[in-house]
Amino acid sequence: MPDAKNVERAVTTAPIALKLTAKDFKSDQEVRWCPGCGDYAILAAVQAFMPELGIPRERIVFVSGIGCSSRFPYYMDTYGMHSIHGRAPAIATGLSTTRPDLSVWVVTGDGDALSIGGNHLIHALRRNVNLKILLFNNRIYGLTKGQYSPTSELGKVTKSTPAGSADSPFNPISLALGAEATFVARTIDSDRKHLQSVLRAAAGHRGSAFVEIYQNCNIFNDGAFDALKEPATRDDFTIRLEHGNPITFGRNAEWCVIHPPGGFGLEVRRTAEVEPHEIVTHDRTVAEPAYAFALSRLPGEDLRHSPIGVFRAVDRPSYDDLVRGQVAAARARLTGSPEEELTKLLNSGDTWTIM
Amino acid sequence: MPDAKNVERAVTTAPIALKLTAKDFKSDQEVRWCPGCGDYAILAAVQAFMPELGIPRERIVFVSGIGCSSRFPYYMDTYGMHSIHGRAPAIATGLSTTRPDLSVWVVTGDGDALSIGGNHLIHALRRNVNLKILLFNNRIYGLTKGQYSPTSELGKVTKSTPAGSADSPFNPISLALGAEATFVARTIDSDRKHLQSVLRAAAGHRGSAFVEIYQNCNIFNDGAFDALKEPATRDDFTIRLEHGNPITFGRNAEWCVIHPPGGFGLEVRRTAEVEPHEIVTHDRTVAEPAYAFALSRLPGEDLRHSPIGVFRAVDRPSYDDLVRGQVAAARARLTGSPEEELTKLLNSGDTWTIM
Amino acid sequence: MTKQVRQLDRVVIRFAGDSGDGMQLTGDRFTSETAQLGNDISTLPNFPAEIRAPAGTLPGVSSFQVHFADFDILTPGDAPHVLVAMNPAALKANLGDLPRGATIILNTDEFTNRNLAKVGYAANPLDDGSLDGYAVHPVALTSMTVKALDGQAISKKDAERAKNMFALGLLSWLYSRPHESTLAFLERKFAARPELVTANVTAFKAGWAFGETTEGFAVRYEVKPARQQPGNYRNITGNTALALGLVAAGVRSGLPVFLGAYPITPASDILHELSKHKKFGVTTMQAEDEIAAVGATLGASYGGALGVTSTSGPGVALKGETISLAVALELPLIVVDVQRAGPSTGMPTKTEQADLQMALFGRHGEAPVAVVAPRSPADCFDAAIEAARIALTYRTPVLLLSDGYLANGSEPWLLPDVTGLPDLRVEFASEPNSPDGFMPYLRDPATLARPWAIPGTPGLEHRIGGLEKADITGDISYDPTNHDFMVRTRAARIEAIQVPDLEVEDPDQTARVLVLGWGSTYGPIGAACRALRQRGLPIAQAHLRHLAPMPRNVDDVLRRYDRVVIPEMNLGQLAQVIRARYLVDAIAYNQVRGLPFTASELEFMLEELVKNA
Amino acid sequence: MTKQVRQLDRVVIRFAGDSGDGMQLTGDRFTSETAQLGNDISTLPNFPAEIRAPAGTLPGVSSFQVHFADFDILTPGDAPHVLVAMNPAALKANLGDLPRGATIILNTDEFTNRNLAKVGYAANPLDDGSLDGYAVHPVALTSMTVKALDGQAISKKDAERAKNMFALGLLSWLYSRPHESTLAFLERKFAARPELVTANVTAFKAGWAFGETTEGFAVRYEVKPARQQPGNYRNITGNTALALGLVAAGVRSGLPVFLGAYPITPASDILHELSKHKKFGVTTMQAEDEIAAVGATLGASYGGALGVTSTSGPGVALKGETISLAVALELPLIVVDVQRAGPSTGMPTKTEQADLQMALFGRHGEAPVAVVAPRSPADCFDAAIEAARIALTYRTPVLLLSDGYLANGSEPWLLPDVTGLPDLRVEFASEPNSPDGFMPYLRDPATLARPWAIPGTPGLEHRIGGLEKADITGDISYDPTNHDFMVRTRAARIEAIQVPDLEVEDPDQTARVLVLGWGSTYGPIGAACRALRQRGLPIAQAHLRHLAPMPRNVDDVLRRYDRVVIPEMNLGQLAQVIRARYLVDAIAYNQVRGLPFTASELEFMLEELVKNA
Ligand SMILES: Cc1ncc(C[n+]2csc(CCOP(=O)(O)OP(=O)(O)O)c2C)c(N)n1
Ligand SMILES: Cc1ncc(C[n+]2csc(CCOP(=O)(O)OP(=O)(O)O)c2C)c(N)n1
Ligand code: SF4
Ligand code: SF4
Ligand SMILES: [Mg+2]
Ligand SMILES: [Mg+2]
Repeated sequence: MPDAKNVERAVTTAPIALKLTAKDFKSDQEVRWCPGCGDYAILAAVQAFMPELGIPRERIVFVSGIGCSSRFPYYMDTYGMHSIHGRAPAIATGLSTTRPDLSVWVVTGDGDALSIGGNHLIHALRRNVNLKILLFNNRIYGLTKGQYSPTSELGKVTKSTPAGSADSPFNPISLALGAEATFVARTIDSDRKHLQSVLRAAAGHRGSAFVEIYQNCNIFNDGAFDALKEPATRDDFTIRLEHGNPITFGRNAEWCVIHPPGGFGLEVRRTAEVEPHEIVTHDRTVAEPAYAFALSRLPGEDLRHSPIGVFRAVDRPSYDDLVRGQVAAARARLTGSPEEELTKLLNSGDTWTIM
Repeated sequence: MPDAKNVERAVTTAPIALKLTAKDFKSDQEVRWCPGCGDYAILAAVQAFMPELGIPRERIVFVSGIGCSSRFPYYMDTYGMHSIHGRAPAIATGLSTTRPDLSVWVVTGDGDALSIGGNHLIHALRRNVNLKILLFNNRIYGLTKGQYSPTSELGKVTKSTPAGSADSPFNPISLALGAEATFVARTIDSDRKHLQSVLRAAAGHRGSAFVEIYQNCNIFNDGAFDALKEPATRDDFTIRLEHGNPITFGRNAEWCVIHPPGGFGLEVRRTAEVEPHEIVTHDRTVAEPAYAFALSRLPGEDLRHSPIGVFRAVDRPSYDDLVRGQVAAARARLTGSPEEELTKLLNSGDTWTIM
Repeated sequence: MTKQVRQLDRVVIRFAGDSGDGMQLTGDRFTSETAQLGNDISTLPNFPAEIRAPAGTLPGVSSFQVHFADFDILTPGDAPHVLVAMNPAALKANLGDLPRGATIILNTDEFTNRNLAKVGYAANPLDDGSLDGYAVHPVALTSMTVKALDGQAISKKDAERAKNMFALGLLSWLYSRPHESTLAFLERKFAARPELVTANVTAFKAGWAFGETTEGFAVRYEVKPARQQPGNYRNITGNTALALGLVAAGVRSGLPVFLGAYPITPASDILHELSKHKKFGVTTMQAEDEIAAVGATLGASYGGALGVTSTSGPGVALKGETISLAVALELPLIVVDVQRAGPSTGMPTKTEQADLQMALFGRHGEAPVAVVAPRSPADCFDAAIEAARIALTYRTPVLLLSDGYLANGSEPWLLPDVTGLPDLRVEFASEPNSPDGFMPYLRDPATLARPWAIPGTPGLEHRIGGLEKADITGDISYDPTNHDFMVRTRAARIEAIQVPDLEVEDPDQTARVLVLGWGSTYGPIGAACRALRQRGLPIAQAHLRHLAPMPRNVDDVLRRYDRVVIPEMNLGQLAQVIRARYLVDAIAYNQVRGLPFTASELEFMLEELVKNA
Repeated sequence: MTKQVRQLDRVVIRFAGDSGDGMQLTGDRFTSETAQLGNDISTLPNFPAEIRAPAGTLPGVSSFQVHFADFDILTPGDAPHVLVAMNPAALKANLGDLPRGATIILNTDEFTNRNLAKVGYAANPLDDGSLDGYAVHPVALTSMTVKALDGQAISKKDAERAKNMFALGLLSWLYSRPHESTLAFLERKFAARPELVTANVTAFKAGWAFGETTEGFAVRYEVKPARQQPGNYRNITGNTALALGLVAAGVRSGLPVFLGAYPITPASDILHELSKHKKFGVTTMQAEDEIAAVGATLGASYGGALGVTSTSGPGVALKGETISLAVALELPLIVVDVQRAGPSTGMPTKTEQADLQMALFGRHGEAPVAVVAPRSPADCFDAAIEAARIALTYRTPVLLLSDGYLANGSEPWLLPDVTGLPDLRVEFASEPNSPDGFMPYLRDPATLARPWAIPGTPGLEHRIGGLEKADITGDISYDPTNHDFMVRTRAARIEAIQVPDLEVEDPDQTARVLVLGWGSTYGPIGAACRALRQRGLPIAQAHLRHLAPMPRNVDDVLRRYDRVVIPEMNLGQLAQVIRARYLVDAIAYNQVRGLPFTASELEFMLEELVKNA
């Protein structure tokens, strides 16, 4: 729709030689997370990644909901909207559908995206709208000071659940896959390089890219992801998915993932104990989401065997592309000026004339 | 919570010898669906099934949202609430949590459950609340006269999408599995025996039982499931899942489902071309949801290879049982009368006395 | 046989039958023929909530009322002069509305024992004398249609279904309607099945011929064209007019239109209609729910589209939180509420005006918005453009309050000259507006609107959100004085909207009683006032298009009259606002029946007031 | 050294520091010590929206104000007599509120160049004379604390953190507070880490000793106990009182309490508090959103529980559609709205009264509910019980409007005798109520309530829903007359609720001006009225607990006075209702600053009115 004359007048569409740096993406607002919050690392990683996009700042929009994580847009010197709790995917859908020239990013939290915003999230994924959705999962409600969230483990003792929570958590990756997501990935706040590699893949995906970022809330849920960060456990607990490579992990690749014949799903084995060809070679383009789904079920409650990286990245027409295609096709049939066509439209059907 | 004196006074809890028939479940309200609507068949099947529950009518509650399907409660001579669009799972959760003596059923449509009510549905499944959720999927909005729904096929031409819909549908079974559902099944309006077998399994499940019922809307989406009903295609298109049996189908079991080694997910093959041991034996109790998920991906857009029956039925503590357990444990610690305990509570903390 | 022709000045006909009998179509066609003739018209469809209630039952009755006259009329008529009843249910459901002496045309084929029993008729009303006092015409519509189609290559079912065209032919003859357009219409409608064209045309002609030949109809009527403003006309429903108004607003603003909507009766047709007009750059999105619909719309507005979300009361209730965000963001947003009878699901196919207070006050915090209401089906076009003007000029949410009666009712519409429609062009911000850079909350002093700086504009990168913002900079602010200022500024912004003065119709300037209304009550109030004036009783009428802000002269107008009465299809919602604002002891006259007021009941009520004033 | 002891009648102290400095705890403890002494107290916490804003910044400042007196007080005080400022940010953020002559106790250790620069102090206010005119006490709180803990087995960080206890010790000494309860509290709080008990106790004692020995503090103060009603007291915040009121309502009704809630500031603590009281049969559910929360609650009500949902404005905006369903279903439902500054996200930690109109009118259709508001923190207990009484007796949704000021503010609460609390028992329907069977909408003629027939009751199986229902039978009905009747009956049901008359405080009966208020403005209005009366200016005060229905005598009360003024923390929402209903030219006096009114500004405003009346 950017062809409306007015929009054009305000918006540059000519590509510009860009020489942007991370600093260009820092807004003048003081960052206000708790000292030590994982959000800082994510912010820094995103700001440093942005120049890679090669998109001028004015064509980038961050839309967020409400939560600590959702303060993110204020700190990015791009366009941004800090909207209301849970609704960012819906708002971003309207923006993305009408403005193909923009790069639209959603920043959300586990409560924002999966509790109040669950419906908008799954519908955005189903529609495959051109959005990059970054879900900062700290497995807790930060902003409202520490209630459990839909990703908190069963039995979690929080302010609202002094006797322990009674509901099993969502697995955000499984949920996204169940909702027909075309791009699904996971990364960690503390691993900037990995985080950026995932952002890169997400940015390159046409359609909805869903990225779960494990984020430490050092105030209300400190250490939630330590098992994936501590040297003692890190290597044995984290599975780094790499497209085209066999899935092995551990300091010396002593673990691997296989697809046991006759079994259901995927399993972790000692590399030494299986034939090399049995090891699953990671392919994020597998059409069948059952593969990525099986991957998503690998981790146990202690996070042991958590895959990170891109689980799935497949092509499917995006909602906004299709919708704009329909509009464009209809507009191509426009013969006169809009005013003339409008006159025709108003005068269509059974009309009569009074002299 | 049924121990509150007042509740007890009104409610019978003693088991009664029941001699109920389908007729006992017919209310005095005139049924008002379009002649030929699949809802009639479902209603009749449910009414005929109810006596099997062995539960007196007053302990059965049907809660629905809004839609043609959601008129269901009016026709059942049980307790019932025709609530608002999409919210039945939430309402039923509150009821089920406070009233373990009731058998609570949710009736919903594809729009009601998956469009406006998507969030409540996935959260009810995640929580595993004791609810039987019957989703009448006609892949269309009936009551509002024929707009597409989240289960309508891509490109669907309807009143709201004259150029064809631009969003890929949900697969309700996949979505439910992605949302951690413990019981997931599918059945068809026209197959009363099968429908009742699924209801039976659902009723026997402790926790949320999610049942998708393919339902024909002969006015706005006639024949949507004909491929599973017409003699010409029926047998080759429908996979009847039977716990403990190898998955074969076709008039002469000429088709089967295998789990190809090295492949991702499940595939359909000619029975004659595979070794019998390669054929997957259906096990609804597999802990790993990846199996049921893979099953859910078998059908193509033309419904070819649609499994019906119970995909998954596993045990997991239900939210309401856990919550009631917490309340009961706390009540057990109650030493005095409620009034005495309340006095203690009010007088706790730093108090002082003015003479 | 030449029949006598009698002149009438106005006629009200109600077509009633089973949902499957095609009464809406029949009524539509009759209306169209009538419009061609130049009569003034007003229509009122009435259909069941069920998609297809069981055939032959009372809840399954569907009807269509059309009022046409040789003068300018304002309502679809209080009581039908003619009832066409296709079955016993239709008779039973509608008889109560008929005045004695009215004409009843009955399809005798359907008056079987079984059908009579279905609706609780102990005896056949054709025989038991209960219809004495009406001019009853028993006609074997079904069997005559089937006979007329004998030999044609169609099924019995299709033949029987053509009976509505037989009835239409008969009525068209009876009221001397031109029938060319109907024949053309049938060609178009059944283009894919030529055998049905033939069948329906045959049935229509058979009905016409039946009227001409039978002795039962001795008199034929004529209603002369009304003296109407010259120009091109078409008959239009409120929902269609509203949708076209939005298309026009898109054209006149040069902005893409984005409609985010979730289907709901009686608003869905706005979504349906707009989804046909993609060539005007209109994008429609059926969202997952009403919250997503308004959210996506707000996102589109943020991006520079003319954002519209359409729904009915339950949907507006869900959108409140997001509308409140739009108030804070100060972005254009049109929220269309096609009101229906509430509370809760209420009576979805019935009309009501009970969402006014929700529109004005139904959000948390001080979250003022503009509120606009159309007064007639065709007026929905202008009201939509007016809503767009306010939203775009003042960067504010606007609630546009239509209702079920306007939505489905129709009237002739004098087609506007497109180039004469308001110019709605807006300027997006394109460069910094202060020496310190871009200030997203630095306002235009005339409109108090903030700049609309859409993403994509270089150099104006900024962040907005729902937290309280500092004046001018738009930065987050918890400063008490700033908050107080911003709350008052948002209220002032709405009050500052320029709206035309309230017009009063008080021909002799002698009235002491003023009837004040808003929305769809315009027709019946107007008709009642005319009737009173014709009887020499002076009365003044004023009708509010703008509920927020109110026109500046309302206070003056109210004080000119001894008594102010406000008829509403609610429990007095406008009356509450008027009383609070102007401390005028306005009388609330309320009916909440899911139906428009009838002119006669208003006339009766007003007469008392005028006489006692 | 014996210090001079001076008697004061009241003191207002504000503790201010960084969010990490433990100011809320310090204030709480000081309050508790003060309460023990029998002073009357009122407190006002004030914390940033951020969880932990960057240390040392203005947005990171957290404060706690306590007002205590030897007489009965109504507000936390307009301006502090004493400011304890733990860092430059705390000084800068609060100095504006101090009257000249006030005492300032500063933590000099934090007045480093870096910290000064952080908040934009060009020069050190300790040196530049800008604090002349205040009684400044520079104290090296951090380093003295660390020195006092020298040798203890704790980290430097923990030692530094104990500085708030040093400050508390100093202040406790200064105002002669009993400190046993604080020492006991520290034992409890740090039970798991005995080294911290020792450290904090040492710090507290060091602060006390510092006061006693240092020359800087020459005078020590005493505030005598207030003359209060005899009985047991505790200090309580509004949120805790409200939660306990709901527990009490559960006990007194014999019903299980179900709270469905989604966390939101400033309402979350109600969920937190109630989740601790499972032993009373209280079930709490953190739902996926506010709609699910009210939905689950309505489901629980349907099943026979006392259903409560608690939230703030944005949450109520989302619940409207379900509340409208509850209106149609006529089931008991309590909706607690702890109001905060809006619109949209607004200023979540700040108070406001701008949700009144939403509570009254914020739903589609005519959907009337009862509305109740507490007037002080402790009064939240009684208001919750009153809301339960209305909900249970009249089978209706009740909106209970608290606000952020009441929620977090505290005051001494005279503990009620449990057996004297209202008897809230209800009778569920247990058998058919008519010869034709069970009629779910056959009403009790006294209350207009319909029977509450909960699932599980044999023989009463029935269906309810959001479609319009026929009177008596509850069957779906589209009958126009029935709808009109039901709409009016639902309105009448609310109007029929028995509520106590509005009480007027007009000691000499000579006042000509009435101040009418509702909710948390009670304190400042009351304090202002008292001050005026003390100065011989007569004024009447009335405070509405029931906003819907209004007490029957409101009209009478209003007409007794020449002028009625309504101060509100909104733009005049109650004023609008009063003007519309009673046609009284009530003056709206409004401030929307996210803060309670100060008594002095109200006194000033009222003085003008009284003098000109
Ligand atoms: C409608 C509404 N309901 C509730 C809230 C309160 N609220 C704000 S953020 C939040 C949850 C935050 O959790 P999450 O999304 O996980 O973000 P985090 O703070 O952990 O980054 C809640 C409940 C709100 N702002 N609006
Ligand atoms: C809040 C709200 N939005 C929209 C509607 C209108 N509405 C009623 S039913 C329905 C969808 C029905 O579709 P589905 O759930 O598939 O049920 P079906 O009629 O097909 O059985 C809609 C959109 C409503 N009643 N309430
Ligand atoms: S509360 Fe947790 S998530 Fe929020 S800013 Fe602090 S550390 Fe980060
Ligand atoms: S519209 Fe479709 S779903 Fe609804 S009652 Fe008719 S046939 Fe059934
Ligand atoms: Mg979180
Ligand atoms: Mg459907």
